[in-house]
Amino acid sequence: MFVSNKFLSKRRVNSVGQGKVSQSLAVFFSLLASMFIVAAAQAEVPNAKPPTGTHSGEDVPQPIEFPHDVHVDVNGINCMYCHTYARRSKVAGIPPTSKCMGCHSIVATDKPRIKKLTEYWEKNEPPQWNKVHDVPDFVHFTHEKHLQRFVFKNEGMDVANVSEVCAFCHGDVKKMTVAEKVKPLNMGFCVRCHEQNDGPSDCWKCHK
Amino acid sequence: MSLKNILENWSHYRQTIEDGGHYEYEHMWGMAIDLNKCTGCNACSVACYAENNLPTVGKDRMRKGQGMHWLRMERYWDEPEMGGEEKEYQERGGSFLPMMCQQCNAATCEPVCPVAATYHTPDGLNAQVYNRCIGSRYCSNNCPYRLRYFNFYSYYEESWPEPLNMQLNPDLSVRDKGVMEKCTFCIQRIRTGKDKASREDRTVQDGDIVTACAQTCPTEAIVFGDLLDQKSQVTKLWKAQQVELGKTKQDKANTELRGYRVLEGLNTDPCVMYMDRVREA
Amino acid sequence: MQTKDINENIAWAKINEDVLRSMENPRMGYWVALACCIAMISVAVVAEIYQYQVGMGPSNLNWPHMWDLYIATFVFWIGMSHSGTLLSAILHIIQADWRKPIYRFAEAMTTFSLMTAGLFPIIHLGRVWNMYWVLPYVSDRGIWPNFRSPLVWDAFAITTYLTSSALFLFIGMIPDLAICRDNARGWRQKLYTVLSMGWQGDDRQWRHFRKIYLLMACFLIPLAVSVHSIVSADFAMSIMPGWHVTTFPPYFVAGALYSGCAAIITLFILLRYFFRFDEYMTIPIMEKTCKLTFAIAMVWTYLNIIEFAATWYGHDMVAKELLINKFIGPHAPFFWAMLFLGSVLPFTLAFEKLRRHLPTMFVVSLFLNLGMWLERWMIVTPTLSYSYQPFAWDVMWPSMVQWSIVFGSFGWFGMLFLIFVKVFPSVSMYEVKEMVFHRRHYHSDEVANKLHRRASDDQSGAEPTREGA
Amino acid sequence: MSGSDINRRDFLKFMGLGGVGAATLSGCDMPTTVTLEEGKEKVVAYLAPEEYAIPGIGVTFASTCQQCPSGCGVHGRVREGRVLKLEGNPEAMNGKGLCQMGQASLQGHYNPDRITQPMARKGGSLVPVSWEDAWELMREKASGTAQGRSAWFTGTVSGHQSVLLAALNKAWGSKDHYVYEAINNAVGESVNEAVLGDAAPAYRLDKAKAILSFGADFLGTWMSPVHFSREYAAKFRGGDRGVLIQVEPKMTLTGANADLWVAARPGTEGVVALGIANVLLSKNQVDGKRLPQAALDVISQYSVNKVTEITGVAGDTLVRIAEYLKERSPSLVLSGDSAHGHVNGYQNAMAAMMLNVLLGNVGKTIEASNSVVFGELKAKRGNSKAMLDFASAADAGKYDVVFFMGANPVYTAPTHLAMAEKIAKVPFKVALSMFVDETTMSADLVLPVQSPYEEWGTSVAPYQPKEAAISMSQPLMKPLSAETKSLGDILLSMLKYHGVKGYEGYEDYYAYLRSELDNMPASVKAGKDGDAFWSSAVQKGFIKAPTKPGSLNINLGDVKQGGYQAGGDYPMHLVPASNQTMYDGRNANLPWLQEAPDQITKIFWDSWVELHPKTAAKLGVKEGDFVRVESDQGAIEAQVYIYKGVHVDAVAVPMGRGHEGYGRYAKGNGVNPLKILSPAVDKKSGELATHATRVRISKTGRSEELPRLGGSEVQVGRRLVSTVSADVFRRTEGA
Repeated sequence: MFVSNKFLSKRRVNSVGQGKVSQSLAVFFSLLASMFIVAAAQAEVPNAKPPTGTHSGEDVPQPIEFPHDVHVDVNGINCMYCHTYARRSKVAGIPPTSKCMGCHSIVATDKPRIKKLTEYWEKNEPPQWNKVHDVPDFVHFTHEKHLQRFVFKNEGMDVANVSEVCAFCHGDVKKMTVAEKVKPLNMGFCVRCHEQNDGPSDCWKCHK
Repeated sequence: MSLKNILENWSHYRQTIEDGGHYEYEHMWGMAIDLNKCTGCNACSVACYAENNLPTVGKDRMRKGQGMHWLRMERYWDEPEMGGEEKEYQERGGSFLPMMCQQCNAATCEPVCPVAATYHTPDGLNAQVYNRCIGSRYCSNNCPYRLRYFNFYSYYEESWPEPLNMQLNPDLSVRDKGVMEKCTFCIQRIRTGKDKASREDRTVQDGDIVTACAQTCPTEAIVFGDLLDQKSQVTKLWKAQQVELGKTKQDKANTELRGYRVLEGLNTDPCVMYMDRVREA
Repeated sequence: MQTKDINENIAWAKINEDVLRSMENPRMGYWVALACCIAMISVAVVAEIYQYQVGMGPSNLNWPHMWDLYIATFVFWIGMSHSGTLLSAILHIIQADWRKPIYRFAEAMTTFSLMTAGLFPIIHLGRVWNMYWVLPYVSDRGIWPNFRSPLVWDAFAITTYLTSSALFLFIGMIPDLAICRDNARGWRQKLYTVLSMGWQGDDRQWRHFRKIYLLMACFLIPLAVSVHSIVSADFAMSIMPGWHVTTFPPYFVAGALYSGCAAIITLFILLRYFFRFDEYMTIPIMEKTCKLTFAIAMVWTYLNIIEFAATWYGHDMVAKELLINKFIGPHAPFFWAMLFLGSVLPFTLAFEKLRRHLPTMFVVSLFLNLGMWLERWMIVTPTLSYSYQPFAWDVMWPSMVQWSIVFGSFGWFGMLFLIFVKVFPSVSMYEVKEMVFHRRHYHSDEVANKLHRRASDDQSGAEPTREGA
Repeated sequence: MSGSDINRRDFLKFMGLGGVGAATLSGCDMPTTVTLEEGKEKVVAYLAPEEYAIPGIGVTFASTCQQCPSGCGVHGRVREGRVLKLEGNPEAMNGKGLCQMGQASLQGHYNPDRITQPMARKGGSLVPVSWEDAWELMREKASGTAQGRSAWFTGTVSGHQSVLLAALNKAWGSKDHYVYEAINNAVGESVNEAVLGDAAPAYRLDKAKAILSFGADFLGTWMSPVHFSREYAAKFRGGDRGVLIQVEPKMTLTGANADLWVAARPGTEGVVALGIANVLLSKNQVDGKRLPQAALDVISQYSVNKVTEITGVAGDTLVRIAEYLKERSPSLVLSGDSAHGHVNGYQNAMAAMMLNVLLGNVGKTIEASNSVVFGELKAKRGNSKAMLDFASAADAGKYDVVFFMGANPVYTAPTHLAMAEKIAKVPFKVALSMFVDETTMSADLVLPVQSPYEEWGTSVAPYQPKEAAISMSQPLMKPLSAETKSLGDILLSMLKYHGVKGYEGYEDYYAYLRSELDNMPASVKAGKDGDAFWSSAVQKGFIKAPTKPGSLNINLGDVKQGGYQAGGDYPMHLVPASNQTMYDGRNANLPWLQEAPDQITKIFWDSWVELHPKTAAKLGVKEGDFVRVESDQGAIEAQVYIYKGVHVDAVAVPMGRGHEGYGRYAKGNGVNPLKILSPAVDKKSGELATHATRVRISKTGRSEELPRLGGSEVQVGRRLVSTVSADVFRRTEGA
């Protein structure tokens, strides 16, 4: 990109200004935090420079308070076990209710959340989740491509650590309960990462 | 596109084949259209409407010339000097010419766009980025084929009443007012085909990717493929007709061959080759 | 019957009076005129809002007519803007001092017509709200405008030209603003105090003033030429028949000066009539302007003929076909009207009788400008109607939306100008004084000496005597 | 790829519209159209999807296009439970190609004007009712019907639907099943039947070196256009290039592709044929031994000059045609609408057939169709005689109950038939329909059927002489509205309701179909057992059955000509032209086809009147003027399009527009030429003589810009499409 890295480093600080002034302080700290995470991620994901930039997400109410931390952090379930489409399709996909029931017909059936889930299942209607990570409709982001680049066709990459790759854009979900948007996911965010990891610069890769 | 792209790549995107410019490309998508086979049945055009989320604009706007037919089937009657004038009837029927974006290599629309919303892709395609377009309409003015269409209204508001909108193709955008658009050689299909190939760890084979018009053509008059792939059918056709990219005038060994490119004398270097229609004397 | 450019015996105080009088509180007629302008503007604004909300459809733009009146009128106003520069810069350099009484409003005209022209590229955009994408600014996305596009050049050229011509206008006004300051009361005084930037008229200031003024003049001339050349590039850079013409840059510049001069004549007469500037905007000056206009008209005609000939004898069959279409096609009436108004009508300027007859000149100048506007339209539209792909041939006439926005632009220009003449001196007082001074000096040194003494404000000094000399 | 059998139904049951949403706006950043705030958009997960159902990745399923009777096999691309695009089924007879009607049939499926629930006539108007009420109504009105007082009026039907339908009819003790198609080849069929003993023989375009077609628009609307287009392009236009000669009053799509287009006075096609035969026999030394003496005698009467005088076809043209036919053997002579639709249509067709016999094409380019094992599944081909018969029967009060399905007689019937009034005489009319078309509007009970892409079904293409394939229809997505039922299900439940033996066992039409296919003869199943056979059928989209080659016999009938419709004070011939966009009017509710310019005139969204420049000059009208076309039955007004593709004495008006109902896109644009047809029928076959009407034209004075695409009609010297002679082509690319 034409903009020099020096400028970018400035830019990073500027991005504080992007957020609402009232929140700028919080943003700043979360920024530091995210930098730390990024640093951590860099350690785990070989030949990849994670994208930079932060966003202070709002709490999105969900029909079921799905605890990512319990599933990923505590029980160490791989992201792609539930978001199974991610490596085959452009969308990662919300796991089908049947998949949840696969375990939760036995596991933790007494918990209120699971009870709620079971209701949905018996009523034969899937829960309506609220979208947290959204991009404009003229952006055609492909999960498959990015997973191939950073995980499957990335030698020295352990698929078990895939959550670190997800963290590039989704933040450290394994520490969250309900997912929350902590990355800007705007074009600058994407482009910078594409520059650093020599991704394609062809507009039609994402816009069509 | 980034300034780097403009400064560094553009020049070689526009190199002609003598300069080996095309070998920089991943692909060079092209077409060969046999007007001897083309019956002018218009199926390609409707298929294009179905594939590319083209709105129907209604009688009045269509008559005003505000329609969105990316692929238009042109019909010409014989010229007077071809024995049309003094004869009482059109003895040789009509001449049909399916016109979709010619994906010129020296596209005249590209240099004039103030915001570089249209540019040349590494696939040899002539891209139009809707969300970058500001609607100066300069590109359309500068297209000698008049193959760029403009959203004069927010057509989506009336074009797809429930549940017609369920037919919309999620692989590409629905355009709002003030945006220029044109045939993309079904970029979404190209993308899908390439993704599939890479998923299976292979290169794209001839026939993996077919545009909507080529696929639906009942007479298979439209052939789509990669001009860099020496084995592809379209390349064979171009070779057989002794038509080459990067020429303003084809020097053919056999001058009787039918292959030609529309208005190639303008040095737009289009990627679509046509083959003359044939009539019994 | 006036024979001199200016009456050199006119008292300097009178000059100040006359000019300052023109800035006094307006009469009824002024307010009416202003109201009309604002009415025209508001119509245009309504049309624009409608177009903004619905899209470009209602303006009758279509495939293949992607451009129409907006761009034509844009070119027209840009052309108009060349008048001021011509008078103040070029004539300044060649030291034609008859320009002095009339260059001020010409420069104002330059600035305002640029401010009008600048609106059109924006109005004609399909997605106005993204117009700033044309400007190169460092963005998070790292994307840039396409520097090969003439439209981007336009953006640069127009902004530069607007800034510098506005600056030129302002600088040239400083001494007069000082005079205003000294004669004004109330808010006007405050305003002029600020604007005149503490002008005292001492030598140092004059020296710097002369330098910078000359500098600006020299800078403006190539700029003005380049601006309209770049505008012509919008067309000349394309490959469309009738647009892809080598002679376009000079052709456009000539046309620009032409319409500029015509507009000057119009406003000349208006100001002379309404502000009773008969003493300053004299018939001889009028004549000079007319002669200038006539000369330029001939140049323009010549360039026209060149273009036709080149096309006619050239090998580009499509361009030739288009030319024939212009001659006999659906646009023919307008085309011939343009040729008549642009090339035949100016011959009225060749006759002294007519030249000196202001009402005639007024009408003529208006028609000349109409002709120039038609010229721009005839450049833009027929090419779109009849180009390479016969299947895409079409004839389309602009809708009320377009017309009202075009008319509105005249209202906008008028409003700006009306405000100007009431707030600023529309005749340059100090330059007229200079002119008068030089003329007197030229005619009789005696007077000159008197004048000198009076000027040097030295009562004690003895009468310069010739006795015993 | 396609799912295996039983899961397909779960797929439909469980997999709603889920995964990612539909394409929404873009290229637009108006704040109103794009929201990026978190939690503002909903995303629904699947409940229990199939393995292959991956959001964001399309899956194709095979089905059958029902937009016109040809019955082409299609592949539907399905994503997130929505069918997005149709392509031809490469293995089916139509190949990978599909015509614009097929492409647009999606808009029929997604049409906003579809009927979403049953409607019954209450107090003069149709009001929505529940299915229970609908069945109740059926019980009291229909089930008590006396023997033989019920009838079915349908379009072309085939496959198991038609089997059920027959059974149902039988249960009512009625034999009356009227199969009606406005655009048909009935006259040709009767001639084929008479001469060859085979109603639908195989026309081998791919074998012919010259084709002489009397108004048979085989590239546009005649029989199976896509199939013919393929044969036409693959062989006929390939290597050693064949000659196509089209004789017709108005240029059809086929005519627009002809090497030689000949405008003959409407109704005199037979004479042209005889004239050609005459030349062949006299000039070209063709041996007449194949013809019966009677025919030869008739032919000898038609000298070139006489023919020219009758038909207006120049003598040298006849000679030229004869030479082509002589040189380029084997040739093929076809006859279609514009030749058949006359009071002497039968003779025209017979004369054309005579040429085939004379030139010895029978057996070479006209081959016997094969007899197939599943006779009862074969398509019942429609004709217009059915409508006439039905009209008189209904008029005579023969029926208490009539079921309408897949046909719109009220729209297509000429005014003189007074179809609406006659139908009104039937006490109880049931319409099984997707849309509220004119016929449906006149019904007492409307049962909403599902679109071909929502239902299970089988069909057999009316024209598939060389192969025997049952093409499968399978649901490409879950029904758009729960209240609609598939045609098969409706028929089945009606059968059950009537307590017809043998159908109680079936839970639904799907189950019936399964078992029916299980019971297919072993030869058809080709050694596959039930499930495997079923899934292969669903996967391929059709079942290929073995065939026995049939045979043709030749006994030429009388080729005597004459008895054309008299002109009187109506000088011009009316040509109600069939075209691929509107077809017989069934496509008028598809916006894509309304907006798709007509192939010849490039006119969209409206009807027009085609005039020859001379006629126009005589009338003093120019393009875009409204003219009044008046027959003894009434008048229509439309704008004029002037070109040299229509006979001087003829005026062509396209069929298919001018609906009074049929949804927002069809209603009230254009005019319907069929309305002003004179009461004339072909004497022999009893078919409605659609082209026999005589009209007079007059100016209305009104004028308006013609809704036509494109500016110049000629290329003004540019090289856009230039034409090379066939000899050059043979030299350079000849086989």
